[in-house]
Amino acid sequence: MSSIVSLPDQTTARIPKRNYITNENGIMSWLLTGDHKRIAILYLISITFFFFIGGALAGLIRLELLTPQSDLMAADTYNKVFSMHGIIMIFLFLVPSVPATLGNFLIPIMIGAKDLAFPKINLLSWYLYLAGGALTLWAMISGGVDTGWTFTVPLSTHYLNTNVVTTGLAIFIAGFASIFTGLNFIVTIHRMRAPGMTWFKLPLFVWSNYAASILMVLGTPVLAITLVLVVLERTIGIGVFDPSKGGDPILFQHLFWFYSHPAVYIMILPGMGVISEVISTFSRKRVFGYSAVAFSSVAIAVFGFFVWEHHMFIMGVSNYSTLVFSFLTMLVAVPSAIKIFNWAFTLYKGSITFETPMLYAFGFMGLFTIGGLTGVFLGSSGTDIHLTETYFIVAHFHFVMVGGMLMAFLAGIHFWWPKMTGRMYPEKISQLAAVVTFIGFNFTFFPQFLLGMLGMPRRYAAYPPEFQVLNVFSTAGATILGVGYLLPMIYLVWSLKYGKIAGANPWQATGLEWQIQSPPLTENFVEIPVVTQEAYDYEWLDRQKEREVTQVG
Amino acid sequence: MSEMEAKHGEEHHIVSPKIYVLIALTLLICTALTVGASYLELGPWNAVVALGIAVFKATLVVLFFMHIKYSSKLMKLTVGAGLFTFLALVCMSMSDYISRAWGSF
Amino acid sequence: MDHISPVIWQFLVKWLTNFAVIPPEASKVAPQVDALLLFMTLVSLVGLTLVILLVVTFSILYRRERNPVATQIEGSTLLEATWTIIPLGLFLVMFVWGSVLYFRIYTPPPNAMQMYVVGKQWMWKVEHPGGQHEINSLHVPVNKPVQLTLISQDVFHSFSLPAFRVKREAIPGRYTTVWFEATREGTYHLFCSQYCGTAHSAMIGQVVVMSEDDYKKWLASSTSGVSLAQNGERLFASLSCTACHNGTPTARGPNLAGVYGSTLTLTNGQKVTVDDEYLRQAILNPSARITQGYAPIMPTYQGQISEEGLFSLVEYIKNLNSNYRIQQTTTTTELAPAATAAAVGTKGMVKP
Amino acid sequence: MDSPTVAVHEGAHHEHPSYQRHHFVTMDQQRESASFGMWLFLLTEIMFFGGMFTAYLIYRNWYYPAFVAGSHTLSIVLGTTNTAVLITSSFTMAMGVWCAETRKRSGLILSILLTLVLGLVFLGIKSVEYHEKWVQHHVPGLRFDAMTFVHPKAEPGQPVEPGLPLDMAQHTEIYFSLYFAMTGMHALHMIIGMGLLIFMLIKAVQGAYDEGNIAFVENFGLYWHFVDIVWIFLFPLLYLISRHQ
Ligand code: HEA
Ligand code: HEA
Ligand code: HEC
Ligand code: CUA
Ligand SMILES: [Cu+2]
Repeated sequence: MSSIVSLPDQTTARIPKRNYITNENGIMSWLLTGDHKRIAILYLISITFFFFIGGALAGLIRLELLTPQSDLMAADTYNKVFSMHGIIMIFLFLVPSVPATLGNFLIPIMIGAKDLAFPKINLLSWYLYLAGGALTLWAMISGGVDTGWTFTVPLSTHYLNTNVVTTGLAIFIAGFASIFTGLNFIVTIHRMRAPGMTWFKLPLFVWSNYAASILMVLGTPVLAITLVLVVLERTIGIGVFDPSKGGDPILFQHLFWFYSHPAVYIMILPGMGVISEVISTFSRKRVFGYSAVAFSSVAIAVFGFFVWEHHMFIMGVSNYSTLVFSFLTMLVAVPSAIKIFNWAFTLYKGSITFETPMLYAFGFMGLFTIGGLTGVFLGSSGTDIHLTETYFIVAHFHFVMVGGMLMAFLAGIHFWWPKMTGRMYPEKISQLAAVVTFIGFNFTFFPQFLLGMLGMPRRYAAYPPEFQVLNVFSTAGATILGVGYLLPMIYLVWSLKYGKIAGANPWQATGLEWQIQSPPLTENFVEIPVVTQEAYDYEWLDRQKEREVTQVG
Repeated sequence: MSEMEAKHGEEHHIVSPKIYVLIALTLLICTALTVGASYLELGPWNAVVALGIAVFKATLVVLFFMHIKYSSKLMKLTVGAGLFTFLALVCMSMSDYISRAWGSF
Repeated sequence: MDHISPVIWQFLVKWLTNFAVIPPEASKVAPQVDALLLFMTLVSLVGLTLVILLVVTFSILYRRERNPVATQIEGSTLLEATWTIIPLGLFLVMFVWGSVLYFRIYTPPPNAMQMYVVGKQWMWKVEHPGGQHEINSLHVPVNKPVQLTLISQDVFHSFSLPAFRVKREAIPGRYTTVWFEATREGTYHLFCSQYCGTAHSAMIGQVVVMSEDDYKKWLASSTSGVSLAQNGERLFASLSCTACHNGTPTARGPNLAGVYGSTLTLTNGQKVTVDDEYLRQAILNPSARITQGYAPIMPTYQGQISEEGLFSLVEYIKNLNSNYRIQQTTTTTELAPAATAAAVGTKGMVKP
Repeated sequence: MDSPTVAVHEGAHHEHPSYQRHHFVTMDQQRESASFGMWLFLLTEIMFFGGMFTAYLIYRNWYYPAFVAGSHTLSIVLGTTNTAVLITSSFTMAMGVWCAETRKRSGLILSILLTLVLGLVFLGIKSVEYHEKWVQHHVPGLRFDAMTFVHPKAEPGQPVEPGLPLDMAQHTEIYFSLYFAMTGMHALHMIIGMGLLIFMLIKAVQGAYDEGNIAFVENFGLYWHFVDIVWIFLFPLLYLISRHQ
């Protein structure tokens, strides 16, 4: 198979002496850095840490579900395990995954800026994240929490004696990390674009992160105040959500999902940005329907605010508002379809190669389509009654979050690895990992659709024996999946030392980030670029290369 | 930056203290009005009047104290976006509460 | 097949013999839901196949070996419109179809049998109008619409009957309703599907669908002798509701006979239809909605009546079509000075 | 805190003030970024309070009499005074920004001082009100007694309020929960603001805002005005519910 990789001559190539990694030494230079690239690396390390904790908890879940009885652990332990799994995976892994690592690293470079608008706030965001993470771990170690990731009242406020308050505060703090990231991105994208970098020359990665940032800034505070009210309810009993004092527990659901539905788009949008970049690069073609893809990101962000009640269809909300929210859910599903088809048509008349990021991107397209379409099953209120609170939902959100976003994250990590570290990852084994992940994933989560259809409720430590076979499949798949995730961990670390030297633009991609050295300088650009080319302008790139050749020759 | 270029030369607007005094006085008068209005019997209109005055006061503060009147379109849009999302939260939640009493078909 | 380990072999056999993708269709609405599910699955399969076909075909046709140089294309408004409108159209069909089902499932027919369900950590308690109680099981006759009125005593629970394709959350502080009409005799799963704490996964039971006759027999064999309405009547007297609600023109409280299902005008001019939830609120939070022409003097019974007791009262008031018996009670005790208190005394304290 | 970088763009532009951060090309860009960032932060604040306003709206509709009775226990005099105090402090803050813009150091110091004092007055009055609630057993969760609304005590000089039925009286707890949550959050914002004011005062005395590096003053001004706006809504919503009855 041919490839587009063009590496410098390995015998003479050197990693540039001066870059953001070597610029300063010592642990303090990292811990007190204002450099968006270093903060991105800090974030990358921390979210990976939390991903593996969450993953180990997932392993425990799957092991327990191997048999119908709750034999590996008691029911309340199981409850703590899946609660922590959900909390860690969502708030400490997936929400910051692409934006805080890749977005942090790339957005300033992609728009031709030297840094994010507020470097100190960026660093503060990481510390807040760490504080939130540490508190979460503390809550887990000192007895755990068994609310589920949704903190449902009055269960969480009056009927549990676990660390709800600690966890609530942890998420509150981590939420502000996310707010500050989003705030920083919005200001940067509005105010710091290089001369000539108009909105419609921005890479789609920037568009989608911009859309996600809007959600972070406007959605997260509502979660924050909701958690504050839960904590007050639990500590002093203020009664706002307490039915025995006249409060309305459904109100909690409204407020919680007002954030948590947009949050699912916070989780997917940046991933969609990655896919745009990857598909364009490896088919050497500009993204089909650039503006449609860009606007669909914004449409998802805006409409994402109006559909939250689809998580509450059976909770005794008014039938008429169900009608409205179900309708809006259908509307919000359309922009995703637009994106999928535009990516598919980007391949048309391209010149396609199949490096690892591209494989992950293909995985994304297939799995996200399944996950998204099953979301429509849930959005249609009549079928939601049967499917809600079953493994169908579990399968739905793992397809979009793991099959979608995690795949996109891995695609992005591989794609920009040479830029971040200056070295290539090993291609063959990483392709293997991508395939293993894909297979393991389907094995793990496809059976869960069937389980859900059959009616197996979620959050069950024990289940009727007739569901066992499918659960065994799922657990078996999870083992494969675990291997698929461990592999990149190993070879990426390996490549830090032994990987081939990548050079500035191993993929011959068009983005501004590929026109500077890898790893980049601390100030990114020696001279602020003046942008004249469109995004994904491969002809411009070719001319550029020709010019270099003639100049050197 | 691209937007910056165009309005580079444009001086940062300094609002004169006279306007501040005027606004502050208006705000104080409005406060007196709203307290006064609350002693009148207006039925459901009491809430409307109180909120109307509050909105008016807030608008004054945003426009003048916070300089939005003299700021770029982007800033105006930002304020609008905040208001919009706030209203979305309130109205869409209320849509459930109000229609609950309607019963079913 | 000896080389396959016996455990795995057993498994496969078990799975293949029991393979199903959908639980039994045991209610009237189940086939309707399944039809929509099937439609959605087909549409999804078509959509998914389309996406996969596009990706795979293009990957083969335009791989680098075959097509070394890409042709740059801007986009196509026509195509954009196509894949905006077609999915939107399909999704809207699903929306309309789904909503019709939703309203069907959550709008009980007028002639439905009434059953009351209390959810508590971690069991379901079902009360039949005839006074039969059951825990973690639900007996229903076949081919008869059954309406459930649900409430939770503590946290959210969810009454889930996969074989009937219906589910409804039992929430604290408020009644919710759902109905179904079982069409096939048999025993099916009953789950609590909303996470409700430690023993959430143990809050399961079964729904037993029986023939008309069997059901009658079952009712007869498990009756406690006092129907829900009778219990309600006792409560009504012992809580001295009779003191105000006796239907006489001079009574301090409104006439409750036939009030269920009627439309009342409140003091603020609002009109409300009296349903189960209204009755419940009228007893617990009487001053929230005051009927026109009356003073807000009714005391609250918050904390004095259990959820089961409330169900009894509701059932009693629902079936109350004359005040004859109430007036009987009050007139026979007219002689005693503290009329109602005495009534309670003579009848013996009924535990709510 | 930023790692030192080579000033690559030296000479490309005209004179750069010393306080321009390396990653901004022009001073205008830096200033606009800062105020835009501040505005975005204020949006998050809107939504933060938005959650409570939603709760307020719903419960006010449900338990209107309880909300009326609850609001009647608040002192209009104190509330109005506080509103006036806060508006005035907003005015002095606006003047402070103006002084900073026109580089009048002593004016700035005076404005900050006045704002600080007015803020303190506000919090003082607020704590008097809180104390009164504590004494009257109107603090939800901690010290609450619904019976005070069933048999209200006659206030000197005021007509006796009719008592509420017990069930409605119990719901005044929700009113007070929201009262404390909202005014408490507001007061917390004030306290944070006072801390920043003191910080700014010290800086101003040191002359930090004399050379036009006033982004901090401007942005703090925005924050302070926002806190004022929140109160502009809290006052009628909490104090002035049907005072006429
Ligand atoms: C990344 C996260 C993510 C994403 C992107 C989505 C996307 C969507 N989700 Fe999902 N969802 C979750 C994460 C996510 N969800 C989580 C975590 C939960 C559970 C929370 C909990 O309870 O714990 C959940 C729950 C959930 C529910 C609540 C179920 C319930 O509790 O009863 C609903 C209901 O409407 C729903 C709907 C949707 C829809 C309509 C989309 C749409 O945006 C999907 C749009 C995409 C497509 C539609 C695919 C592309 C389409 C095509 C390629 C077209 C195909 C062609 C033809 C049709 C011709 N989701
Ligand atoms: C980003 C989000 C995310 C991610 C990545 C995952 C990843 C996985 N999740 Fe999870 N999941 C959630 C978000 C996520 N999940 C949420 C929000 C819930 C709902 C919680 C709630 O109900 O409150 C949930 C719930 C949930 C359930 C349902 C529990 C229940 O309702 O009872 C299950 C069951 O199978 C499950 C499984 C898995 C598996 C097998 C993976 C795998 O993809 C993980 C694979 C990764 C690894 C395995 C780690 C790498 C390997 C090692 C560290 C080596 C050690 C490995 C072993 C010991 C096996 N998850
Ligand atoms: C002190 C007198 C009094 C007692 C005791 C009393 N009620 Fe009432 N009840 C009233 C009055 C007055 C109303 C009408 C005003 C209102 O809606 O609150 C009323 C209204 C109702 C209503 C609403 C129907 C309607 O027409 O508005 C129901 C149902 C009801 N009561 C049931 C009960 C039950 C059950 C009990 C005993 C557990 C009871 N009441 C005890 C005085 C009383
Ligand atoms: Cu009850 Cu789960
Ligand atoms: Cu959602």
